[in-house]
Amino acid sequence: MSDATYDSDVEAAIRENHPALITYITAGDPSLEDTKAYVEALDRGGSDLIELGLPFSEPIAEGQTIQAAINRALAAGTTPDGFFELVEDLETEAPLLVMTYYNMILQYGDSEAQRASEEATGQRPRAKPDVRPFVERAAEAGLSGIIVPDLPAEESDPLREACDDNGLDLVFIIAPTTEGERLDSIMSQVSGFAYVQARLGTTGARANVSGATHDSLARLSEYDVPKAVGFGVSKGEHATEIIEAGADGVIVGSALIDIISSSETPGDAVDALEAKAAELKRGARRGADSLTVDPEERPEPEQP
Amino acid sequence: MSDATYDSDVEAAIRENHPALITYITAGDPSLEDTKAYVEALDRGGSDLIELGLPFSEPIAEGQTIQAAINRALAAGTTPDGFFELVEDLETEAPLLVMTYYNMILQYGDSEAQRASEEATGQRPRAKPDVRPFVERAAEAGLSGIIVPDLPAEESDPLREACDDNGLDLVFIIAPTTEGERLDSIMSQVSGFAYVQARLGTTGARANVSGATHDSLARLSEYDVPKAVGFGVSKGEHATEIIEAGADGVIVGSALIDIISSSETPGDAVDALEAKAAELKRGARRGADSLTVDPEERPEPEQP
Amino acid sequence: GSFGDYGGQYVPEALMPALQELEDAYERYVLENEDGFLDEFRERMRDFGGRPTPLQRADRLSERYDREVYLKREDLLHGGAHKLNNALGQVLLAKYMGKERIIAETGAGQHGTATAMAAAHLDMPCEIYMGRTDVNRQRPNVYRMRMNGAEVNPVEAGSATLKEAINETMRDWATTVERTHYVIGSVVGPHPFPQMVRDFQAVIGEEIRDQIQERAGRLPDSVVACAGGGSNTMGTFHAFVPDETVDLYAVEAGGSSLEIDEDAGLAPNSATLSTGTDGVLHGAMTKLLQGGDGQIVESHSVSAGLDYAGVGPELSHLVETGRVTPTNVDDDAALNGFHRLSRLEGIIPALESSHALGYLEEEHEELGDLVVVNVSGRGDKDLETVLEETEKRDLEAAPDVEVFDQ
Amino acid sequence: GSFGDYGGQYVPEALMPALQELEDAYERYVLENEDGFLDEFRERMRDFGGRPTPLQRADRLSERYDREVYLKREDLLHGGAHKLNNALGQVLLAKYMGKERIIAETGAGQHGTATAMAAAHLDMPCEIYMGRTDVNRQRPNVYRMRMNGAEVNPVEAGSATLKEAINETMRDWATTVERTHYVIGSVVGPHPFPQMVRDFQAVIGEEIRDQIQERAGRLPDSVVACAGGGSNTMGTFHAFVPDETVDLYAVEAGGSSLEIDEDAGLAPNSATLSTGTDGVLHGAMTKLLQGGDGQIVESHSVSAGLDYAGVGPELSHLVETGRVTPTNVDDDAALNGFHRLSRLEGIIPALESSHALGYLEEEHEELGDLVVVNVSGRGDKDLETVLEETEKRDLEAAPDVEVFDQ
Repeated sequence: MSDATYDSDVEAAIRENHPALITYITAGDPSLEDTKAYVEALDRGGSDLIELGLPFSEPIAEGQTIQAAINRALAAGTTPDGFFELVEDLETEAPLLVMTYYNMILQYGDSEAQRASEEATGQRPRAKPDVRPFVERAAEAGLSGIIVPDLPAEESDPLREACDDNGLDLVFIIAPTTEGERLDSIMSQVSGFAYVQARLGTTGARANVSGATHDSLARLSEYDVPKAVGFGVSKGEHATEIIEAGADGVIVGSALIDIISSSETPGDAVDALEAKAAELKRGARRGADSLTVDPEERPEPEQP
Repeated sequence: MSDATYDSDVEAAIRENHPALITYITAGDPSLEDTKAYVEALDRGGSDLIELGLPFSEPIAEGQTIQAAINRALAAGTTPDGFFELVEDLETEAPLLVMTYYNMILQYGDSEAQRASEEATGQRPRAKPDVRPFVERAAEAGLSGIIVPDLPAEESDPLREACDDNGLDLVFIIAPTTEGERLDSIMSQVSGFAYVQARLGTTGARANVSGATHDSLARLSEYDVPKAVGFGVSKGEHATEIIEAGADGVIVGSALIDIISSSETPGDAVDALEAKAAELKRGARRGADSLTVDPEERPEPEQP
Repeated sequence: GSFGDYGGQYVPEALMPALQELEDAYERYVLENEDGFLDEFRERMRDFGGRPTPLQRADRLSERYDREVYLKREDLLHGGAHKLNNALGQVLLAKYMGKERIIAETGAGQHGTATAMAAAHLDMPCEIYMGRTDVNRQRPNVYRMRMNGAEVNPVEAGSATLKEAINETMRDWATTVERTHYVIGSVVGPHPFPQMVRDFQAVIGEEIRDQIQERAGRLPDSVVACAGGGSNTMGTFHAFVPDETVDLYAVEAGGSSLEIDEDAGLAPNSATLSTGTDGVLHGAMTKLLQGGDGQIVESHSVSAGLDYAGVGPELSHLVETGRVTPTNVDDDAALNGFHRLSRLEGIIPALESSHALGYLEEEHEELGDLVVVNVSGRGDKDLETVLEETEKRDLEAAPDVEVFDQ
Repeated sequence: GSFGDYGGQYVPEALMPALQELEDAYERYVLENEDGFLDEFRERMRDFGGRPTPLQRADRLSERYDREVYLKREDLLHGGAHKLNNALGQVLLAKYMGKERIIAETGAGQHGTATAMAAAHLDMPCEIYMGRTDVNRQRPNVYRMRMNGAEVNPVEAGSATLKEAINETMRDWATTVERTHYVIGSVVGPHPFPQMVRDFQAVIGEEIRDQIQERAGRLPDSVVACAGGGSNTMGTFHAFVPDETVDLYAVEAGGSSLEIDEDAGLAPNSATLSTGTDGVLHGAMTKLLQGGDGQIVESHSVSAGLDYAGVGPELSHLVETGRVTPTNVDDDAALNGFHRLSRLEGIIPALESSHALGYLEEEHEELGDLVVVNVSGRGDKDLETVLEETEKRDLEAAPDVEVFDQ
């Protein structure tokens, strides 16, 4: 759709595949091996970006669906190291992002080995946490960006600097309550894309698209950054509606977790995930098409 | 033993049958009919005075034995009217006393009939209690005296006056804690006999005679009134010891209740009660005899 | 030793010297503050007990009844009820008297726990008599007494409830009277107990009197307190008795009916002041629930703390002379009062106190513009009872408790 | 918004505007007393809550430890613990902010009951989230909340305890943030909660400071308080932080061991200040009980109220700077502390507070001549737990409870 080139793989993936499909699953649910197959299925199905959740024990921003997935992944023994090995193993067209909570980023590198050495020397573990080991390892593993649901812009300086230094995007979330100066400030820092939260509340598949989505996209229309909408998107027709409303992409997570948790075999889940991704991508394209063909919905063309 | 005549049947019964046996059972335990047979057995066995308990629902001065007897009598429907009818029916050599709590005396005559008439006239029952109806009915039924365990001398004026007017003795209890002026005052009002409480505590059969008994009798020796000792007396040998210590009579209750409650048939109880009374009377006589024959125990005879 | 026709000392002779000794100690220490007894008592009630308790304007009740309603917060006293005022006073007095040991009876356990607390605080050995039936159904209170180091002696006789516990405590006292003080739990029993317990509790009304004048600038039009034995009642009223403009309402437990079933020996209420007749029980002449023959009937109320067939002789006298108005509300009204205060004011009252609140609901129009209600205790102890009793009824003020359905 | 390296606002973007709104309201109403907020708060805490609470000399503990020991009696506050200071403050603030609805999470139920009480008192609709497991094992507290008119929403997810209740409350708040205030129950969470809750609780230490000077003529040598999340701790310490001569001891739950079992994700203690490492949990940077990877481990203490893997960021800071000494005692010492205070002083303390008393027993020689211990709450709620746990152990201070043997 565009010939421009982008510094960011993430932004490129959205701009170049417009309207973009962004999919999310939790790594390690029910095992890292299965996750590998699922991610590849989502990639085949047409995902343009894939978010991989690194599970944290206190996922305060998640709905019950993703919380349950996280609990299954933790019960299966998923660790950051295992996560990064999975990422290194994956070969997808879609760039990969990691979605995790801030404490997981802070603690990475405060490894057993390091602590053991401190204990051996009789020191109390220093444990002043640092984000850099995580970011460096993420870059090394081939990730393109990071999303941290409990890290608002005000607290993000250390992580943003580390991401900048390592060529990763730090994706910010824009909530329906994000307004005024804060909105300006966050939009001016957008890296990769703006993750537009479709409604108040937490993640989770919903039956319809919130009115807040339309309001948010209208509010954001003046900002020239890629906007992808998540929270509650579960069907092709939602994707259509959201793209029609002006989004550059849709983000789907809980609906995919539902497929994983309800499939009888991993093979079934692989097929169903691929089909779902294809359905969502088609839905998104219909939305883009309707913008092109429906004169009423189309912005007034500028006079040449 | 003496040729003197006495105003009081009760005092006469003690003085003339010295050393006297005073027995107690609860009327209506297990029925008024049985009580009649038991009283007659006690009379035959050698009782010189018989106390009949009119049961009250809150017998705060009783031990568990008599409390249980009272509960049985109440469960059997024993009423003051039934009690007085029993007394009228009884023909014993021994004078009879009623032992009951003050509220039973106060309420008698506040009859259903009286209350019904008050209710019919729309008045709230006056219900200012009065001791006289009870005392008059007691006299009419042939009782010789009244013992009220929850009526100390300080509160006894109304009842004593009514008793005086109706020729009944109001028997006072002397406790181990009764001393000094109060002792003087009470001893000066003794009517019938002084009921000497053998020990602190409540009624109930005990295995031996309390040291407090000896102390009390020594303390009371200067008063020229008949003294009978109760609380804890259960065997002939107790009776012996108490009479030896200077008492004019012994009072036995709980030991007789035990016989009633443990007998398999009322007939068994009748025989056992008669035998027990006889044992106690013999014991008392042995005590009196030892005073007569044992020079060491005998008071110095006055020089003629 | 008497209040008009009421009061007196109807006890076994063996106890009379102890009562005289107590009377003497009461006069010296309590009435004359000998050895600074009263100062120490007040200081301990402040530091240990939490006095003064607040007088709180009840905002939502005031709005509901369109008049100024104030609550005296005895529920905030240590132990959760006014009971400690008396228990601490008596245990301290026993200490001044050189007694070595404290005994008390308890029914539902409120007086027992207050006495055990006071005895622990003052380092006095303490034994509590409690019916076996009550022991088994009031376990938390038994635990509390044991935690405070008191012995709890279960009484197995008869129905194994309060009545037997009283008898058994009397037996203990009659046996050990020389070195033991019996802490009677209300303004009942032989003189000097009714007067002495009233004096220990009178701090409630004294505080109210000061607090309401500070808050409202004048004395209240009426003061409402629940009445069982009557210790919170007399404690609340005493300071106001001379104030002829202040109406005093004693709210008794109307239970399920005011009629006595004499054949069964049962009163399905505890409305002694409202319906009782004069007689002698537990040492005093007072109003009683009794049959025509003089047998005491069993009272019954949803509130164990009001469930007593007698009442303090001074209250009988104040009712007889017209100074105190005896009233009552039934179990339903009390339960609604419980729920109403909990929901509207965020205070869970004792079921005893809930009777006073039930009366406020029913008769608020008669109570004038400025009303004080004594919240004699907190209701945590009553939760199970309230739930059970609420389930059986259709109460307008009750919440659903469907949360356990799963 | 931070205390040295600790504190901050680590929350989802959707909540940030609400936190800024709260920060603004906190500054205006709480710090600057706009519209007389603070005056109303103090008046309600006096009349409804029962402040000031006493500072009591513990006669027998003073004798036992051969120094002056004073107890701050937060157990006498309405609801039975210091919790109301904060709950009432926040609900009142929510009212001033024009919020229409209150939510809170609760574990054992103490914060939930305090919030429900405050909401009833101030006529605010209130919903409490509570794990299904906790609902079923803390029924009395659920009843109390229902009686106060609060909805109790059982949370079925996961282990159905505090952690899931927090998640569910966050979800509610994230959805309804515009009209809802989330009453966080301790000095934890994102700014301004740690500072605001501390300010609401600081009355504890302010009263102690005045009371001890009046009673002893000087400041104490040491002040001891238990620490879970840390609201009673900070409330007690705050007024003394500038007083360099006053040693401050935060006593954590040592549980059964101080070692973390990382494979099981379990810490058999809740000694966060003593053994934790820095990280971010529930909105703030603070000390945490966590595994090397950053997963939060499950804490465990015999006292449910201390059982939390985090701690207030200000406490982390005060420990880091050396102003507060972090200490801990194990379950046995806490249980003995519970029994000792009950038996010697007639005060049944909360199991939380019993940790402070356990520390007093173990280390009294280090505490100087004049010691204040905060009794943060009463222990009625803990009776069943204490009995169960006491039966398993051989505790020197425990009484027999053989009374039920029949």
